[in-house]
Amino acid sequence: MMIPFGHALAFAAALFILGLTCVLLRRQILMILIGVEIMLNAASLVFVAASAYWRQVDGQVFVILLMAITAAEVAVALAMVVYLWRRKRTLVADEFNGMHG
Amino acid sequence: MSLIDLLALLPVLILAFGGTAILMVGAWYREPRPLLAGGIATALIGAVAAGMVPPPSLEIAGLFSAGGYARFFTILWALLAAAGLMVATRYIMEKRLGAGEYVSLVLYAAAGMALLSSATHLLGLFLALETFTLAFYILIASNRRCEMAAEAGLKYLLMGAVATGFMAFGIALIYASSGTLALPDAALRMTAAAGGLQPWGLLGWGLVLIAVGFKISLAPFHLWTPDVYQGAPAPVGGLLATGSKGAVVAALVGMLSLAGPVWHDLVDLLWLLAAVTMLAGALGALGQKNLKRLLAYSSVTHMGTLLVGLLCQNTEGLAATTFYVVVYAITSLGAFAVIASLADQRGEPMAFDEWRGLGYRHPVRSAVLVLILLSLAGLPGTAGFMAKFAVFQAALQSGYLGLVLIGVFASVVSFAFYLRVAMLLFQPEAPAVQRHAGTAPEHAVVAVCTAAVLVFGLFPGILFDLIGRLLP
Amino acid sequence: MSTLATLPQFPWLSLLVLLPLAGALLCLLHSGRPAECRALALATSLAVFGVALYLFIYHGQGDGRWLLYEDSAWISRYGIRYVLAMDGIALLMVLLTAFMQLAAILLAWRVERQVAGFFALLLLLEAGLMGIFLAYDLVFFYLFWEVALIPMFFLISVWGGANRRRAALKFFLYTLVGSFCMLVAMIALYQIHGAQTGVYTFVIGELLHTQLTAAQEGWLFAGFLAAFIVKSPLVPFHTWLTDALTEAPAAGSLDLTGLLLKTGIYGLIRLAFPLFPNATAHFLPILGVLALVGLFHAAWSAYHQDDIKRLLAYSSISHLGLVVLGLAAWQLTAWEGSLLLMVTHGITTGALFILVALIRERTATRSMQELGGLWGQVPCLAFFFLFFSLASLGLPGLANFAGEILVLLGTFRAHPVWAVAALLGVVFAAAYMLRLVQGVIWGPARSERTLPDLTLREWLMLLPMALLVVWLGLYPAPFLAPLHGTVAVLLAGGLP
Amino acid sequence: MNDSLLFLIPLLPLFCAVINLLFGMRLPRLFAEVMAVTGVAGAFALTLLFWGHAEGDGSRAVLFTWLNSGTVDISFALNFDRLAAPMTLMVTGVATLIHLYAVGYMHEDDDYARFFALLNLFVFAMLAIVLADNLLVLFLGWEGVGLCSYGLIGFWYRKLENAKAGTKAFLVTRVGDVFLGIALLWLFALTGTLSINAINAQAAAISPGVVIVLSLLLLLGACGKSAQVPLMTWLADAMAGPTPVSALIHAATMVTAGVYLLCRFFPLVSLSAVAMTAITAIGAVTAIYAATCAMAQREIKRVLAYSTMSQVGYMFMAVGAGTVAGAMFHLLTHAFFKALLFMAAGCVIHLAGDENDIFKMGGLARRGPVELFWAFLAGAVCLAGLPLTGGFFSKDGILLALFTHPDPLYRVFWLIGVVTALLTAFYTFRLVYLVFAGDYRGTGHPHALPLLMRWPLWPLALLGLAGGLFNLPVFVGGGEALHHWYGTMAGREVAASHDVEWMLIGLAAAIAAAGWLAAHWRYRGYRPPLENPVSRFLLSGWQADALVDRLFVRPFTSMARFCSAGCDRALLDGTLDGLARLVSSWGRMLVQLTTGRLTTYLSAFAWGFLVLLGWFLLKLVNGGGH
Amino acid sequence: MTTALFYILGIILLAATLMCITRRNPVHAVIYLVAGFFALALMFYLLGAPLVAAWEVIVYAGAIMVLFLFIIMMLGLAPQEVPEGPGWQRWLPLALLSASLMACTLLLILEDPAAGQKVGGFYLAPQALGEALFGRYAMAVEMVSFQLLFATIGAYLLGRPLPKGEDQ
Repeated sequence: MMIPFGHALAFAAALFILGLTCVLLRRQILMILIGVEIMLNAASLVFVAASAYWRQVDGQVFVILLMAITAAEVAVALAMVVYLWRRKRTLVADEFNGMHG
Repeated sequence: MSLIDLLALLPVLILAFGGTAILMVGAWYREPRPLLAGGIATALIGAVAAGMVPPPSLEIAGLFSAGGYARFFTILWALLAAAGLMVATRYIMEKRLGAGEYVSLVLYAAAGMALLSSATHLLGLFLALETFTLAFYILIASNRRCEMAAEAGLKYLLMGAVATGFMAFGIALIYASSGTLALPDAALRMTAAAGGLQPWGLLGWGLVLIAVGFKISLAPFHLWTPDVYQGAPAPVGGLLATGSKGAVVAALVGMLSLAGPVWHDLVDLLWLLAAVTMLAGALGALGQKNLKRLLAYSSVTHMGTLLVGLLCQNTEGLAATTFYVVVYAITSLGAFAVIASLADQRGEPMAFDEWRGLGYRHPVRSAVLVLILLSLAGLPGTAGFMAKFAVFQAALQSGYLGLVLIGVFASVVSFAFYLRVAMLLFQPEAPAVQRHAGTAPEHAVVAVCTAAVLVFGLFPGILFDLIGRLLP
Repeated sequence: MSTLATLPQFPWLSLLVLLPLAGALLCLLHSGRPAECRALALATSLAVFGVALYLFIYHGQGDGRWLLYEDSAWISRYGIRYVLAMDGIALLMVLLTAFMQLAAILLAWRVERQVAGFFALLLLLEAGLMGIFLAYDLVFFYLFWEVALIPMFFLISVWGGANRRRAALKFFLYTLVGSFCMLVAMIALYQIHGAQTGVYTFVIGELLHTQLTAAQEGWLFAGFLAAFIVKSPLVPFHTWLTDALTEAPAAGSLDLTGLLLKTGIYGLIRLAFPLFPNATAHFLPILGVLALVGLFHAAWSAYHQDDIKRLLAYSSISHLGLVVLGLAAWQLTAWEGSLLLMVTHGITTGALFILVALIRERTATRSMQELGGLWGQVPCLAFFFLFFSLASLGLPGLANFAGEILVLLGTFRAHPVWAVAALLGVVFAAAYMLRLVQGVIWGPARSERTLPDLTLREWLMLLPMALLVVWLGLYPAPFLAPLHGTVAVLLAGGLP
Repeated sequence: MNDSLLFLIPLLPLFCAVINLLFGMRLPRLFAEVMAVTGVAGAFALTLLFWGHAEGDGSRAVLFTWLNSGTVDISFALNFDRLAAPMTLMVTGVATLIHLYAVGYMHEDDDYARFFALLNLFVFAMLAIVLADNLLVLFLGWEGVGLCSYGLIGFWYRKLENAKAGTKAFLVTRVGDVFLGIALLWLFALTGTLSINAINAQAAAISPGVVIVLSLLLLLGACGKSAQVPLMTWLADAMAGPTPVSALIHAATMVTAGVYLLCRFFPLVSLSAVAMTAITAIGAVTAIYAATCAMAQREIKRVLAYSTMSQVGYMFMAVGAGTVAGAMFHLLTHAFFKALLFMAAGCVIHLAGDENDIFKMGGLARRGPVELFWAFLAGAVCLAGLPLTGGFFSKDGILLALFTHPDPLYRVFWLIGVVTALLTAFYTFRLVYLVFAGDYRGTGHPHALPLLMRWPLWPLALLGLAGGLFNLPVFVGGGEALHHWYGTMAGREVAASHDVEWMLIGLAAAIAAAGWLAAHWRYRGYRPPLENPVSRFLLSGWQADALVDRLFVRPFTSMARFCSAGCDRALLDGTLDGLARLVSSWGRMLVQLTTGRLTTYLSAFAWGFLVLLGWFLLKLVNGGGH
Repeated sequence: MTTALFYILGIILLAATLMCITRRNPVHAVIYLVAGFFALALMFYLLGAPLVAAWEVIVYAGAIMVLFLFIIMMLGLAPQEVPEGPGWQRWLPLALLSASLMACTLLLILEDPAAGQKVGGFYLAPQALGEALFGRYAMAVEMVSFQLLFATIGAYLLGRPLPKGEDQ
């Protein structure tokens, strides 16, 4: 397989934008988190493509570690989701607006 | 990972393993005092280790530096962690939080901050950043009895997650354009136009900047700051305001010193960010009626000013920024320590109404708070002034007159809101209710911060000389 | 300077700054015991006054060089040095500060609330003022310049009148804007000088010889001017003062009008003029016109006031207009007159503010509508009020006249029209001062109840001032003597 | 004898004033009274003692340096010369009598210490003017008399009108002082000295145009103190003060300061014909103006006040006509008889039960001690210029000088002088008739007249009537003693043929008689005052107060309102408040972004990213990727 | 052939993601995303990263997304009743963003010679990756392990049930 590097980046950029769209448009905390996952995967795609482009191992290493970190973060995030659900019985992000100004 | 690396990493290892050990002990032994004492001791030992044990190499595993600069910040954050724990003692005991978990998280965050300040590799940077951010996610929301804490935790977490997304994508782009994650190379290869992918790399730097901007709350990524400061308990807020921001700035300073020319392309963007940030913070604080929110906005202004120092691509600027970070960290911690020391069953005093006339009940701490606020504002004779002076000096030297003028305007506005609080404290009409008398550790932290504010204000040479020798 | 600097000498100047500072700290340490605080503050200010007097008597004569000079390293990274220097002008201001501070502390005797804080702030203010008058390094100067604001801010905002918070903030922010302009200009000058000579320093004496282009000089001068004009205050930058003076507690008003305002003019003399001679030359005509406008504007405004404190505030502005006019004339006699007038104005207006405070204590009002007939009720107080009012309106033989006539004589030589216009202002001064006197001490008594006349403490405040007013009016030579050399050197475009 | 002892003359009253001021109320009343009289009488005695010092070029005494700065070197210095000596003698002498009178007058007033202190201080200030060696010392006295008149006019301060009258006097005279001040500054700039003699010596070197302006400035300064047109409005109101004050300040001494000033600077002033004409014109206008006003006044002291203005006008005319001796002669005689008149008027008011209105008096010759009537009459005939009185000779000398002046314009002034003399005689006798003739029309109860209020009248009456002897013209057998005493300072030699002199003297006598007859015809029997527009106009002093009010006071107050309320409050404070509001409204707008809703915060990320991309695009398009 | 496959997979990825972010039912969204991640894993494989591809399936699709699913099920989240009616204010930045990012990408691809360089033909054996991970990057792995430890603690602290009587 041989594809221009730019095309891989274009896919990644599109994916990133989709993830960002999800973050911005959705109001439910879980969906916002899913949007973040999409963004992270876009980053992974760039890393892997660049790794291939530069013929290096570093990019792939970064992806592996990124996955692990994401896992850790998701664990905490989901625990937080459960905690919030218990408190307020809602996961709509904008409902948590006790402080402002 | 060789033995040399481990030795060089010793202070961080002490913090991380000490934290883990206290976590383990805490699982069986729930008495908070010894755990806290252990935590404080660990942090202090870490600081001592960083100061006393010379690193066998200047580099750790290609990811982090173990040079003087890194060590300096390691000491600073370790001390900060110790101070944070001292301030948190009463809070933990009164709220019956798990001391083991809390202590270990703080130590773990300190380790992360120390690593971040010494990162020389984008992977190290990313990991260290994630490390202490994760700890803060938990710490902020750790008081599960508090509605606001939960909200603050959620806001910080979601924003943080999105920032992580930006960060990862940005680093990926940098990597794509330069083919390396090691910092000097990553920056250098871009200017050398290796492969001509420079623009992607620039975009990557921009994205990293957004993520960093979130962490140190640059406008317009600062919106979470007041909410989180308000919601988070003061001991955590203190760490968040000082360590988490300071470490990121320290990392930026490190990166900048390693990655000189690439920032050249980002100058106008940084200029804009700095200007907007200074203004947004100062103006936002004007209408506040809550001290913690006010401190949040003030931190925004300060970060903008810091950015001005960073913009100056010379050692003057770097030294000024470093000085500023240290001073800001100390001062800010002092402010939060005062707030924490006044907390009682009714919670922390936050709304202005609760502060009105407090100077008549607690004159010493009120006076200290006034001093700290004035230092934040930049009154000559306090450390805050020397910091601002250094930054403005560097900025003028680099020709950023516009930024300096904006900074001056922001400073004037800042004086307005700091002084309003200062006045409030000594208004005679409605004497405030008695608050908590504070404990010895809290007083100690407040005293040390006050002393530092004065000493660094009157004799800044001590710190400047140190920084001058440490700068990479 | 070189010989003086090398000689080991007792650090008198540091003592002047540090004594009040130490007094302030001691006051804070005795915060629970008001009586001790009062005694401490009085003792401190007496000691400072003693030192100042000693310096006046034993070090007061000079040929325009520094009378005393202290220099040691401070922040070497930025070339900031700990330099305290005293010439004739500084000596006079130091003496005035020490003297007025005594009166202020006596005046503050009756403060009930947070006594320790009040006295500590007063002493801190004194330290700041001493620093302003003595510091000879730009950053060091700036330090005191700002530090002096803080105690005044708190004096107003905590112990002041009904609108105190607003007035305090206005006072602080207004002057702050000016100060920041000065700070930026200072740093710029530092860098220009450093780039030229390779010597990065903030010591004023070294910066005198910086080569500046016309544009640079203009901008930097403007920066310094911003600070000093606001502080002076020249019209139209004066509205902070009327509010601040009106709202400040008695001792605060005394210090504000007697001392703090002088710092602006002192700054002009000490920093702005010597550092930027060419820009100064261009600016002097504008300064003169501004001063005249201020003189008249303030005199008119004063005539319209009902609150006697506000009236006095305007009268201060008007008088300072004359002081600035003398400076703008750039003439030896006029300068010495201006400097003398600064001192005499400090004493006379200060005394009037004291009297207003005493009247307020007794009658609980400051409105001319509600006052009157005090001569019949408190004759001694009323006499002093009349006396200082007359001094203030420039009656020959009393203090202000000596300064005013020197200013006018000097100014007439350089700018006859200015002097003539300023003379007209003298009538205006009589108009508002006499209106004040008429409203306060003449006329029928407004209340039946008997008011207490002056107490011993109040006599102690007023009598020395009155004697000094007569002395300065009839024989100002001892106070002019230290000025001759210094002013001549300054006018020649240099500093020792 | 040491010249420095001359300082005792002014310092003695000053010392007594200070003592009275500080301790007067704590010591016995007698002490204060003795102190006050001693101060002035002592000065009088000293003047006599030092008389010899005035001969020749006079004596100069320096006490100590007052101001020294650069070229300025001004000392407290006295100059006791031939111009100053008689004036000093007159001031101290008349003042002594007035002080004695005042002791009697004030014997029921409790605030005597302040009164005597001010009185003494006043004498001191007047002496400072008279004896001043330099302009600054003169200025000290100049302002000093202003201050003392302020304090004395408003002495009964509980009535606000009195205090206001004092303020008015101070302010209006201060306007004159400004002109004097300008002259002072200018003279110093021109000559480098303030010494009066030195200035006079250098006067010829000053360019003529400048001399004119300087002389006019001095004239205006003199107008202020001497209550000449246009700065005359304060004098009539100044009668609010106690009568001894009126006698001292507004008859004998203070108002003459202006004349004295012009005489002092005669060598300078006389260099300019224009200035001399202006002085004469001012004097003439004032003389006739005040005389007309005096005809319609109803209060006894106001009549006298206007007559003072009128007589001082004569003195100005004399200076203008070039005869210093003539001016000083009239000054002296006028001082005697006017002090007499005021003091007698004080007695009259006492007798009338504190009634000022002459239309509510009448018949006082029989009501009171008869010598009072004679004393008053003595003053009146002097004022009216009946032949052989002091006033007659001095006034005649002035008219002669005017008549003989080479400039034809002076004939007009002479005519005015003659007409004024007629009016003077008329209103003087109007006063006499209304006060003393007929039946008592008032309701007040007479106060007893203490002895001290009565006998000081006699020396003055004597001096007034015989005052002519001081300077009796040659053609009636006199020696022109005063003229010779002044020597070179006497001004122009008035030369006229004896025929002209006799003609003028006859005219003067006829005019005085005519005035008397007119008054006799009109006021022999009591008639109520006229109520017509003309008399109202004259009563109000030609509406001068209203004019000043409209021209100066109202613009001043409205300017004050504009500056304070309009400029400071509305414009400057308004701008500042507006700025503050603007900034805080920006703050509010920014804070509104912090909605507390996560979606807002997240979209801030998006906006930031957008800016980044925009910047990036710009860079791409501009730099082609680099 | 594989080149075409790459583009097909890419389009599947984008389509699946688009479906994911527009689903109102979170369960559906997660399922779509899992599908997308499978496609992504294959793309990784094509780019010569077999181990990463495997991890993508195992960790991302297999663990993380399942965790999401688990939470959704556990909390019994119904499809959102409130229709997500984003106003134009929320669309505007997005539209602008997408447009400008795409513009950037296009510009780069068209203008930048480096972006036109081919990638592919690179294969990184899992062994090499493993050696890098536990060799040069051992320290990073350790850090991540700490991260996971503390994440566990955090999850425990936050996730355990609220104390009695304090859950509202």
